[in-house]
Amino acid sequence: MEAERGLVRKRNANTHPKRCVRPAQQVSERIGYMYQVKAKVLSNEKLSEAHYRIKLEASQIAKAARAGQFVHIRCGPGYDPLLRRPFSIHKSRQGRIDVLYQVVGKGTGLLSQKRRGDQLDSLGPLGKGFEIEPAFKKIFIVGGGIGVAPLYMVAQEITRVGQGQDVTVLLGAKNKELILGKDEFERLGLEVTIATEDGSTGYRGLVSNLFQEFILSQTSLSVAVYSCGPVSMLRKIAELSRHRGFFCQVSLEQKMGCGLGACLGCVIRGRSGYLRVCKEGPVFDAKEILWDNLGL
Amino acid sequence: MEAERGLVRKRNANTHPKRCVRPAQQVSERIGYMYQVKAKVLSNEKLSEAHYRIKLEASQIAKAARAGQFVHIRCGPGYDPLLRRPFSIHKSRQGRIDVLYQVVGKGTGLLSQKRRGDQLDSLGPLGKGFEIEPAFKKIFIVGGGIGVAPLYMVAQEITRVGQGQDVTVLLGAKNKELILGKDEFERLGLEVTIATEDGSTGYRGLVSNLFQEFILSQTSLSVAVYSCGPVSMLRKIAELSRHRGFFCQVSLEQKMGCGLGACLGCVIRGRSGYLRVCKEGPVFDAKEILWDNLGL
Amino acid sequence: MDNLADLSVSLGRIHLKNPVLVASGTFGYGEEYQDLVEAAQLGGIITKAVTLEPREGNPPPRLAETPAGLLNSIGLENPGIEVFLKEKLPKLRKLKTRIIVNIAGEKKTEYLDLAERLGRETGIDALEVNISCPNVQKGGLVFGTRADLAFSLVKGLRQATDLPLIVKLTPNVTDVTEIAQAAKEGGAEALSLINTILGMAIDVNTRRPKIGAITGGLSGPAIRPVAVRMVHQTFQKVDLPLIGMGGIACAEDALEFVLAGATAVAVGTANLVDPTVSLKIIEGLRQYLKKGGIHSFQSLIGTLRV
Amino acid sequence: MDNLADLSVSLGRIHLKNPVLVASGTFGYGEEYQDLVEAAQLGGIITKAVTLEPREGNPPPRLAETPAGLLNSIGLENPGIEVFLKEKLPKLRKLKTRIIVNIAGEKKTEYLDLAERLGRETGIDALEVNISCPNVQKGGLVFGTRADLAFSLVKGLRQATDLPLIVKLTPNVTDVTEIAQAAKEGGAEALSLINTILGMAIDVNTRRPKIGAITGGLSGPAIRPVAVRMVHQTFQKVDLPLIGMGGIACAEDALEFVLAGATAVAVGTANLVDPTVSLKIIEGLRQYLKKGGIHSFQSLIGTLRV
Ligand SMILES: Cc1cc2nc3c(=O)[nH]c(=O)nc-3n(C[C@H](O)[C@H](O)[C@H](O)COP(=O)(O)OP(=O)(O)OC[C@H]3O[C@@H](n4cnc5c(N)ncnc54)[C@H](O)[C@@H]3O)c2cc1C
Ligand SMILES: Cc1cc2nc3c(=O)[nH]c(=O)nc-3n(C[C@H](O)[C@H](O)[C@H](O)COP(=O)(O)OP(=O)(O)OC[C@H]3O[C@@H](n4cnc5c(N)ncnc54)[C@H](O)[C@@H]3O)c2cc1C
Ligand SMILES: Cc1cc2nc3c(=O)[nH]c(=O)nc-3n(C[C@H](O)[C@H](O)[C@H](O)COP(=O)(O)O)c2cc1C
Ligand SMILES: Cc1cc2nc3c(=O)[nH]c(=O)nc-3n(C[C@H](O)[C@H](O)[C@H](O)COP(=O)(O)O)c2cc1C
Ligand code: FES
Ligand code: FES
Repeated sequence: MEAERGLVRKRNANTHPKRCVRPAQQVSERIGYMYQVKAKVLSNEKLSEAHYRIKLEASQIAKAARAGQFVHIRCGPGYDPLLRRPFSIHKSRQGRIDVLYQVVGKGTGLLSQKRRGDQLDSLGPLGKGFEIEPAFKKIFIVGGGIGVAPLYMVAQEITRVGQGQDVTVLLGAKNKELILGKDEFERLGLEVTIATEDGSTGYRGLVSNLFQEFILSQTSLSVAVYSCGPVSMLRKIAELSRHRGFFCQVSLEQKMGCGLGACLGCVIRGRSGYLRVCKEGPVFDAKEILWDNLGL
Repeated sequence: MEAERGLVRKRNANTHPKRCVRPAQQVSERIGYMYQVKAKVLSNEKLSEAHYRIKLEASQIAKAARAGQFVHIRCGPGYDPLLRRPFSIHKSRQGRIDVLYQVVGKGTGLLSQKRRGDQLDSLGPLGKGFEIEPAFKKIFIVGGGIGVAPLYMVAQEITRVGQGQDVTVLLGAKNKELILGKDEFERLGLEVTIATEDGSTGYRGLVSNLFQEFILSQTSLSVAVYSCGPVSMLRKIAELSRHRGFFCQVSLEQKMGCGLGACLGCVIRGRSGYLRVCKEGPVFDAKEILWDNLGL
Repeated sequence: MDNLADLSVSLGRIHLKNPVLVASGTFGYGEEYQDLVEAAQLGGIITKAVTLEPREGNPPPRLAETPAGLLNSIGLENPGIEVFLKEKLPKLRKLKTRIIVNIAGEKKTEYLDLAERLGRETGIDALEVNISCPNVQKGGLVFGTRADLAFSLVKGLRQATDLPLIVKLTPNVTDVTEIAQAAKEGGAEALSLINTILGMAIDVNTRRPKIGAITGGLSGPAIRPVAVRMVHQTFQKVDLPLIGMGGIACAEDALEFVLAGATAVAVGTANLVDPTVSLKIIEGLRQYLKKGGIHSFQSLIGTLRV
Repeated sequence: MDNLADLSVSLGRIHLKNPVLVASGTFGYGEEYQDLVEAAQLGGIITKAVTLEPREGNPPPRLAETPAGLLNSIGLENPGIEVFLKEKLPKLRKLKTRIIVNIAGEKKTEYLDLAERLGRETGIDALEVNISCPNVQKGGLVFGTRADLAFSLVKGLRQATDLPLIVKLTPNVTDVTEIAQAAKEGGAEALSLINTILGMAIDVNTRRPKIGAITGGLSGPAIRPVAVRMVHQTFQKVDLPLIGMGGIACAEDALEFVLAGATAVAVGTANLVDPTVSLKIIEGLRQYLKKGGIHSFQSLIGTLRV
């Protein structure tokens, strides 16, 4: 792994010290600091028909990453596809990050062909992550499909900082084969309930409906909901949460350019105006979002 | 390997017979017939710092290929690079073809990353090859650098149809490490003389100068010269040959579009007007070429 | 042909069995691709430009690749109308598809002459009038960049021949709809858009242009967004059937043009990348109709939801 | 900086330590990239457009990728001149690089107002007058497509401020040199070309435009050949220093513009792809000079061999 910033510095080694180069310890302290690195692929594993897990060596990003943040990865060498692709950081530990991804087009197709030892130009960690508040008594983690990706770190953080809150993990997918990450949550000691659209395992139906059933019996007012998945699902979760007065955070997607707040390309509609998914998000308070007219 | 023509036929299997679909035996008889196939990569071996040999399963192309013809290969999946890349057919036998190539840019860079089992959309055999005339008493085969690629099949053809002509193979390169294909000619029972620019092996200097020395002592008037390499080299070979009245054929390059004569993009200047490298060439009678103003 | 989906369309008087044509200059006169593409499967062939006199074309190099694009400067190389009529047309006539002959010239009289002579022949379904080629030194392009000249040229042609006239527009203008409207008023039966965008590339090592003629025409996927936009604009303002082209390389690309308002499409540069791409696009359109439960292709035209 | 090669250039009164700028709208107001790019290493920063009133910009989606290109329709979202002066400019002033403020408006008076107010501030090296943004419903673009309007706007601005005026031209015209000449006559000190090319992309499944505002501006490597051609044409006809932009993503790309006649270059879309690309381009230019034994960058300008 070779940091761009290091590179840039080296080229100018014979000149006066550069402001953009900061000593390592300062860096790790700085919240919201981002890095551009050539991350080495450690493995790239096929998990299902459409899903992969790629492990990347990227120590600075791994160290700085917070639950809900993302990395912006250049998937190919040429100009087609041109832009980077954003992916939630699924896990980060000991100098490496994991990304869970679904192959849907050119960029993710190229990514799926990467092999151990390849290098990926990666920018991160980017964006505003989930606010993990240990104060809540009851926590729901609700993931739909590939939307489970950023939620593992939420669970991890809660089990780390929390005081034994009641945590419920609900995961949904089309069918049994497409359920992702169940084991990982369980290894954190959390109980996971599954919903599949075809009923091949667990609850038959949408995970948002499963969530609705779960909260029927919920009496506590101190409830936080962390969710990621398709917009239709998030919208439902957001509505149910608003109704019940839950604190609800959702991770949203939009076509992305720079990923760092400069191009104003990735906005969605919020109550206070347009919000940049890469900067004000990707995690938003569900109440801030104008669900009727998101602009996706 | 899956032939495009086969594909197209299948789609229309339920309709009247198509003119473009001909029974196999007719096909193999037809001179100049070309195929578009998904050629399977059998191996892709690095030969030197810059050179590779790729072996492709492409039975129809292999069967139809003549010395000096080329294949037009799509090196990447996207639109950057956009066009196919032309490569001489180095060898063809038993349903497969070999290509020798040098990595110089995007297309060849992508090609060098292909691995066994990958498929390459390949069009060929294309172009007009060398005219191998068994009537000549003395034959020179002169290759510079990667220009050796199309010459092996010339040697093969001569040893097959010839009546024990005297064949001299001259190969040039920058240095010893970059000499390609020597063994292959020797396995045909031919003697190979090497020229290197740095003198690291064989004659020190350009292969065109080596050729000049060889023909000094040449008394026969029945001489054919087959050559491929950098333009400056070919020009020299062509001039020397013209001077001595040798029959001289050279394989030329030009930026290529369709590869099959339709776009008129690949012309060079010939005495009789513009000549399409993909159709009238890539092998030309050296006398036909306007060397002063090729348009490369 | 699959009976489920009706791919046929009408471009004014020209009826096509399917909406996929091959664009001028990228498919020769139909011979070169015969090993791989059966012409009868295509909606039609638009020939390489024909001029009155033979033209040897521009000095090489004539091609330069750019990101997702191709610069070309063929310079209308062609054997001239005499040879075209004697050697090319008889072969074209035998192909069971529509034959659209692309004509180009430097002066108005050349266009009129060409139209008259081609009008006397059988086996030609329409003329595509290239008023937009950026690769000839004089003439040509200027007709395509000025509405008044375009109008008078097309009007003259309308009188010179009964053949359907398709006017091919250049994108190198401030407002393509203005030229489109002028062509319509002159008597065009359909419009082709777009021709190539004037471009240039430089070899920074030799410091010379990568194209012998210095500038060339940019085509290929790179220009598709510009072409789709121009089809959309023209569809909204000018009531003529449109042939959309510019960077089409798959069925989805073709559909972008159709939704934007094109009645038919032409595949150009993509033929050089994949000679059988036009057949794949026809098949892809068929699949799209099938998947969407759409019975007639014609019903898709201009159905962009804005 | 490496002392061997002198990369400095002069754009009229504006002296740059090196010829690499970052293009308007792709580098914010300089803050966003600060973790990765030290502004002091750049030739200068051209800010995101500033308008008189705050603008919320166009409805999303605002971006769509196309082959080697990007369609955008940000719609000049910006906080307006008040906030710019209060919050953005103080930070920009501290960066040790040239600051060029891009201004845009719908009416002439808006441009004049902006110029006057910015002219009273310190720390601004020049104004880049965006008469070419295709993403605003009214105004804006029209100045860039008509020579008479461009002339009168620039002339007015010339009287409103002493700041050097760089006029940014649109490629969406028949003859860019005509507008260039008008801008010069109005008093422009340099020209930027090109802005984005108007384009469009359609999602064939939803049948809706991929951009919320229907059309957007095409940028990125796809448009480079068009941009290089326009710089070449303008360099030959109009005697003003040029800032070349459009698809620059590496040093070779930048050099194409310089050989074609650009004094400086601006990197736009490539910043989104690789935030440190501008620094790599500066380094690449240095290498090119070194390799070629060229001592001054300035001596390269317009040295295309035709
Ligand atoms: C903050 C963020 C985090 C994400 N995290 C993950 C993740 O952890 N795992 C994962 O698999 N995916 C994630 N995505 C979605 C992922 O970025 C897209 O699937 C990917 O960019 C598609 O690229 P492609 O080239 O394969 O598809 P394309 O060929 O570009 O398009 C294929 C389809 O994907 C959609 N798409 C393309 N780009 C984006 C984009 N930037 N955002 C949303 N949709 C897009 C297109 O509309 C189209 O329908 C995330 C997106 C965002 C914005
Ligand atoms: C008939 C023919 C047969 C050939 N046979 C062989 C062969 O057997 N082995 C081999 O290694 N090479 C061969 N070449 C050359 C080979 O086609 C080019 O090296 C290749 O196309 C470069 O592609 P690229 O994308 O790697 O380079 P690019 O990135 O496109 O360009 C890199 C350099 O290569 C040059 N180049 C690009 N395309 C061509 C082209 N079509 N023809 C000539 N030069 C080009 C460019 O000018 C540039 O200097 C042949 C060329 C022709 C025309
Ligand atoms: C090599 C080449 C030759 C062309 N020759 C002609 C021509 O003779 N007449 C013409 O009207 N257009 C000609 N064109 C333009 C194409 O017909 C088409 O309008 C343009 O290339 C855009 O479509 P594309 O992007 O699919 O190629 C030519 C294009 C190319 C690439
Ligand atoms: C996201 C985005 C926003 C832009 N915003 C502006 C702007 O506010 N003002 C302006 O003059 N140009 C704007 N541009 C145009 C660029 O400055 C540049 O002229 C154009 O993109 C071509 O260069 P490129 O291909 O390197 O991006 C914008 C371009 C992009 C991609
Ligand atoms: S992607 Fe550029 S601002 Fe969000
Ligand atoms: S490459 Fe098209 S004619 Fe030769």
